Amino acid sequence: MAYSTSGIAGLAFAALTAVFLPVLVGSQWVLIFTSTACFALAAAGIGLMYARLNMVSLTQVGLMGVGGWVTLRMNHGLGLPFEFNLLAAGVVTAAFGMLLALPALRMRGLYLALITLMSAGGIEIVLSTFRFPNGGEGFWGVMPSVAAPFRRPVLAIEDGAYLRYAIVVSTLGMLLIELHRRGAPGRAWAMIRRSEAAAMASGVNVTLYKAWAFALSGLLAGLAGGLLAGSIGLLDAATFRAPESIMLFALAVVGGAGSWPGAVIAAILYRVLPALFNDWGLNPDLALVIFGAALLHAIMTAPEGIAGQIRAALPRWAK
Amino acid sequence: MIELEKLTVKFGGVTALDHVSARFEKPVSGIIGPNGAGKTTTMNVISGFLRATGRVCVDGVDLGGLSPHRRTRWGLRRCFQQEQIADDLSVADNLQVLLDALPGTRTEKRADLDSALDVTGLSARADTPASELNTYERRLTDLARCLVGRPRLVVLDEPAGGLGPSETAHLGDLILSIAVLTGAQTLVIDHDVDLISRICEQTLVLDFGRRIACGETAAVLEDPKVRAAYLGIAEEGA
Amino acid sequence: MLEVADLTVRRGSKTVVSGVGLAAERGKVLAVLGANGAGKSELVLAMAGMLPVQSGEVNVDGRSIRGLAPDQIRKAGIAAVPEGHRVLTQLSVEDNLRAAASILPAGQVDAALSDVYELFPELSERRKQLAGTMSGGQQQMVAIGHALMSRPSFLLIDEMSLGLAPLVVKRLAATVRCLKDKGVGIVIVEQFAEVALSLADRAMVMRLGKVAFNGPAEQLRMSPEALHAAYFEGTSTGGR
Amino acid sequence: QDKPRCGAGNGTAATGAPIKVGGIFGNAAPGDFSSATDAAKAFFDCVNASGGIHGRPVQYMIENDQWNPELAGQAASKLVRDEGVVAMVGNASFVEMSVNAPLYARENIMAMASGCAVSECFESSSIVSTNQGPLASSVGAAIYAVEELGAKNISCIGLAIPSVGNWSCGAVEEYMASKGLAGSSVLLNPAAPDVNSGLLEAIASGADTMLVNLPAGLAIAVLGSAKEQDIRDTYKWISSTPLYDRSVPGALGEYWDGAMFVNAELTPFDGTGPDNVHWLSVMDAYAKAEDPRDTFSQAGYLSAKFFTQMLEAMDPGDIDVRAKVTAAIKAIAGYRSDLICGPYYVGEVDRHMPNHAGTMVKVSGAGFEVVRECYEYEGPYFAPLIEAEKKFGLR
Amino acid sequence: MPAKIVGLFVVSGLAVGSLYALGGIGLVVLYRATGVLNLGAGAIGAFSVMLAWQLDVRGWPAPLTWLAAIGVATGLSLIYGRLIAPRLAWRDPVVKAVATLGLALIVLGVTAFLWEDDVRKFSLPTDEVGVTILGLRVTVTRLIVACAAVAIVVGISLFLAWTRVGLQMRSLANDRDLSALLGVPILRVETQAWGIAGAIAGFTGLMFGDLVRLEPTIITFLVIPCIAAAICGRLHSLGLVLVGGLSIGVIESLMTLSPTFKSVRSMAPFVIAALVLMWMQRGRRPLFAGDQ
Ligand SMILES: Nc1ncnc2c1ncn2[C@@H]1O[C@H](COP(=O)(O)OP(=O)(O)OP(=O)(O)O)[C@@H](O)[C@H]1O
Ligand SMILES: Nc1ncnc2c1ncn2[C@@H]1O[C@H](COP(=O)(O)OP(=O)(O)OP(=O)(O)O)[C@@H](O)[C@H]1O
Ligand SMILES: [Mg+2]
Ligand SMILES: [Mg+2]
Repeated sequence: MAYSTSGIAGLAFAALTAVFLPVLVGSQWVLIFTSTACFALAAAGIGLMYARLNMVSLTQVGLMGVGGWVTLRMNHGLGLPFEFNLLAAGVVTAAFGMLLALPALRMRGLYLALITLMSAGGIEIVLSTFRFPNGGEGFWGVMPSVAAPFRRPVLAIEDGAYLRYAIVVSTLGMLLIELHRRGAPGRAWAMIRRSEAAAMASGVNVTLYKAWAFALSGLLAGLAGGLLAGSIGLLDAATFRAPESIMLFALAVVGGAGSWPGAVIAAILYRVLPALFNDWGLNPDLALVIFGAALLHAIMTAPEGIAGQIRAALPRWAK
Repeated sequence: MIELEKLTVKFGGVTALDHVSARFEKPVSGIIGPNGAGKTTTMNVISGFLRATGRVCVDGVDLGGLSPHRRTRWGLRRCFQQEQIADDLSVADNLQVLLDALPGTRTEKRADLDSALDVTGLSARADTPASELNTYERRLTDLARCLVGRPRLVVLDEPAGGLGPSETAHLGDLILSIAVLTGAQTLVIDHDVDLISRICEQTLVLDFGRRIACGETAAVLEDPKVRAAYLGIAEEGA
Repeated sequence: MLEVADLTVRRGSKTVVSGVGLAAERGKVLAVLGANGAGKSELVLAMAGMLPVQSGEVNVDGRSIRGLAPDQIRKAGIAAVPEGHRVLTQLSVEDNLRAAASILPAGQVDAALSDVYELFPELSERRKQLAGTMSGGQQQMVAIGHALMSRPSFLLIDEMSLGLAPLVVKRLAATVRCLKDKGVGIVIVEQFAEVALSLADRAMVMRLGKVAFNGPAEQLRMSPEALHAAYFEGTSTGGR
Repeated sequence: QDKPRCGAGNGTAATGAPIKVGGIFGNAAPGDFSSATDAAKAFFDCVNASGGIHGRPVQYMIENDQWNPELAGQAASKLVRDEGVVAMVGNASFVEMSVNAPLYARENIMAMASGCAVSECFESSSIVSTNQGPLASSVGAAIYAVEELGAKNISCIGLAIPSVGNWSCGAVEEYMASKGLAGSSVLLNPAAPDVNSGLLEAIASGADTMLVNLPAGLAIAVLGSAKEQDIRDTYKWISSTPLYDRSVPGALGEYWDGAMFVNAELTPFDGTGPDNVHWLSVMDAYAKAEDPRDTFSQAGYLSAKFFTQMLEAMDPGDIDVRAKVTAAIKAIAGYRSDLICGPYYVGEVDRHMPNHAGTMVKVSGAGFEVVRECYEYEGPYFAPLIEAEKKFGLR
Repeated sequence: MPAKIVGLFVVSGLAVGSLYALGGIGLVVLYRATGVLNLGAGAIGAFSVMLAWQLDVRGWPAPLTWLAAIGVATGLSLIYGRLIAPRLAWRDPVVKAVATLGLALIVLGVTAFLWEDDVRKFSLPTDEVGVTILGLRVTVTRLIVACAAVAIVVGISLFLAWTRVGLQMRSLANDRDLSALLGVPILRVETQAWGIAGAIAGFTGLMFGDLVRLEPTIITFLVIPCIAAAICGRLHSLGLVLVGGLSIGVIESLMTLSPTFKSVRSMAPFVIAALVLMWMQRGRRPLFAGDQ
């Protein structure tokens, strides 16, 4: 497999952040960056579907909720180690994403986006009605008192170590995307993006490969949700509302879909920027205005996303 | 041998194909007809993109139940009226997509791909992103895709559309070589009568979804019905 | 008079039309020829206001139309048929044609419509069909119909005969002659020299974005060698 | 100019090394709980201006969780870990407590909250609040309806959130059952446009009394729907504290005048007790004019006041030692104020709800009228609390 | 279940459903005319109803406050339509839709900043008058919503189908570039479309503010269930949007009767929209790039 400059830069970036971030910033920012790593992974899933297949998922944050739910459910229900719970979250969410894909397979463009938005709306209602398991009895596992303890990975009990852990998992997730992109699925996706008819005429099983993209993106969302659950120890339905999914998609476009810097930028805009606003004591309503304006500005002026602009500014890095 | 048996396709009230039957035995055959006669529709039926009543048999195999991508795996190749190559893949990867879906070892596929690029003269452009190709190179890439993976039947929809005379001539030679190189039978739709009469031994003529003639190309083109409906030289015959 | 002077168009980092000049007169047909990738389509799009122009001038009867929005250019009397039979896929054939008559006074639309239907009876049979479901050639007819609907003084047609049956090409050729007689200035952009040259008064050949030949169509019609020299020079695979 | 004085200070502004105290509130659309921390801040400013605690000023740092659990966790991390505050005071949020309770327990820090709204807040060993929350307030309203209005069957219309609606309406049902009466719950999704079918569901339950246990906006929508149906006189109408707000009578309109009974978690905000008067004067002197003077504001003031009182009683040398402060907070017992009906205490227990007695008011004209003075709530939920109070010698 | 109770729930559901329908119709009108699905419509409505409330508190005569609200909504919509939408015109429909989230955030942020969280109520004189249908009292305001929904459906459908500007709007929504080439006066037509859509958004905001509740966040994000109604009409048929919205309302309301489903009845719009989409797409074959 050929090594690209951007790939090496990505690994270097991941290594540097994993090594230095936890020692350089305070514990508040360790948590912020952990969230950022989780959302970067989820945004990478959005970017994968959008850049490779022109398919829009407006339910990615909702799917993170599903992953988080599974992680918490497993954590409180069974005594298994974190890695196992995380993997289960990924797999279940991937299956869930695939299920979503079934009605969506015949759709494109706005319709597809809207059906995913509808599922985001549905997930929001279910999560806010039944809440996340916190160690209670029964299937939903909700009890009124303070949540039972969450078992983080043995290697990453401390917040700093957990940040490193999240960065590593996110990097692995992005490598998984890259692996797909360079192989047969990547070629099949490119063909489907050109036209489904042409893809079929090329012998590509369009249904399978589209469902596969949904599943892969779901897997990443599930992992991201599981990681997020581990960061806080519990989750709240408010994090996974449908508008958040739209927002993460918008930021994935602004960041630059289809490249790792794009996903990282999206997550930074999504989590670090508001945290900064909050830190500066900016009125949250005004922060919303600035955020909305920045979103519009970026969508208008950076068609390739901010990552694309950076790439253009650094010609040496191209490809 | 390609056998079309009583193909009928309806879109709402419009009958795009009306009990069309034909049998193509020559290595390269053509389908011509006025605009909207149902040529593309016929091709869509053969390649499985449209459901029709009737039967499509190739070399004795009934393709009826197969979905388009299975037909491709079986050995059917098609080019669309507007070329459909993926801009974000290189020329070689545009061919590789097809091979990905087929059985075979890596080295076999590589050899297959190289020879297809060689025949079409695209070897030098193998690693060029398709977005940088010009119209003709895009056509050639599309055609090269029909050469890989042991095709049995190749169907081309207006392959010479938008090409200049010399390009058309070159393309005609390439089409003729398909049968020689791969043993596949080829069906060509085009409005360029010169091209059709040069490369197709046999031709089917459609009009308003009905077969109006079928047979030796030269003979068909002399048929007064064809001349009237297609070439617009009715006055001489009448 | 539609005049283009020293027109340069870039796409990304590539100059696709460089320093091209042409003049189309009312009642005359100009054929623009050239191999694949010569920049003919870009020239047409730029004249129609669909592509930004880097430098140069486009004038109609001495008035500059460079930089105007496409609908303004159409208002100035220039109708372009872009390559690739583009139609309003979700609208019926009739709505397609009516939409294209936006600049006509409401009273003249029906007359224009019946002119187009007369030229393309195929369309008249399918007024209610969605344009996106038409066959390739039928869409090309709609696209040409679009341009005719606005009763232009200058008509630019890119790849006029693409995908059309010989019968229809003949009909179109007759229409072009008729329009020419009515005083419309026509620019036909073609790969395929034969039809265009048979109609044209003047011809221009483009190669790699530049003008390689400009003169009476006669000259090329008479001497295939001259045509070949201007046109097919280079490789048969077209590109660079 | 005679500004109010707070704490035991000597009247000159405090100068020593600051005592770091944290507070987290939630403010983002659609709700703003910042009045609790605003009041606590006003009180601490007053303390600092009045001489501080043992001569040292309080450095009160507040963070907004914007109803986002991640932000809540980050805010707590910043205050507790990075800033090293000795205690949290005045917290008011829907999410902060559930997220941070484990952290507070791990870091051995106490949160003297003022705006608890979810069950986790009351059922934690390291959080204690001056307000009552939806459970106590709803039960309080139900008790009033049963005892004074003759309610036999109460339908509790709550939020479809397990730790809020199910929890609090569940306690109302339990209370009704304990009295041999009927009770049921109707749960509404917070964002649902359709409150009418919720109301119809409550009607279909056969209730004679409607207990509106919702945030004010949603509650007003439900009551608007009831007005549309003109069913004011068919049922008895009671509500938990959210409707005890100065803007509510105006928003409800004349229709509900005299027909809506609301439970107040603290004593009425226009009361004449010394603490109530002092609260208002501190707010006037140290808070912004537009900061609301509402129940949460009272609760924030009260938490800050009790915290100050507790620190003043501590050995000055121990004030910077978080464990000592935590121990001292846990030792609080029997603090009193006219803002709350009962004694305030903390104790080493794993649920805290010192405030479980309230007042009942009725919408009257443009304001409220007290219909029942301080009364203590009863019911199965409060039994263990009363048990604990006996142990602490408070009864 | 006694028929009377079911009747109550059906009428109540129709009342809510007409709100979904009204919201959905507003979205579809703009979509059909410009190809933009405006997620900011709710926020614009929220701002305008807050403004109407504020002016009412200031003592303005009621009809003037309504006019001001609708006028401001039209203005906001026009600002976006003139300044921002054209610069995104060449992007995917999805990106255009998502960009309007930026509009929603800006307008919501400003609204929330100007009107701090407080208890408010907006009411119209028509709230006081009502008729009883199947045992449920229905105020005239609700009847106005239903009638307005029908009137807009009929009016806009006729407008799009029969007028020149209507045709130009449809052509624009289908392919903006080509329309420009064909001589459709893009800016003028788009301005008209955004203006009409803004006025509808303002009216919808007033109705939501009265009948749902006067909370900007709630009104802003009601746009999502309204999209469900829009989907039922394939973002195209206004009549079906109306039917879809009403059906969603009724089904959601009737779900209250089931102990199992009542807690998740708010899912009704999403589930129904997904089912409708699936049904619409049944047996559909993949097409070429660019086809919707
Ligand atoms: N989805 C559809 N709905 C209605 N009519 C259709 C549809 N698809 C095709 N048709 C009609 O079927 C007829 C046959 O179309 P087809 O594309 O096969 O023509 P063609 O012979 O390929 O013509 P051309 O040479 O112009 O490409 C045309 O009249 C066309 O309008
Ligand atoms: N979007 C684009 N970005 C960059 N280059 C482009 C783009 N579109 C076209 N080109 C290049 O511009 C050049 C001129 O193309 P154009 O389509 O005008 O040629 P043409 O003479 O019309 O040829 P054809 O007969 O194939 O239509 C070609 O080399 C083409 O590769
Ligand atoms: Mg065809
Ligand atoms: Mg061209």
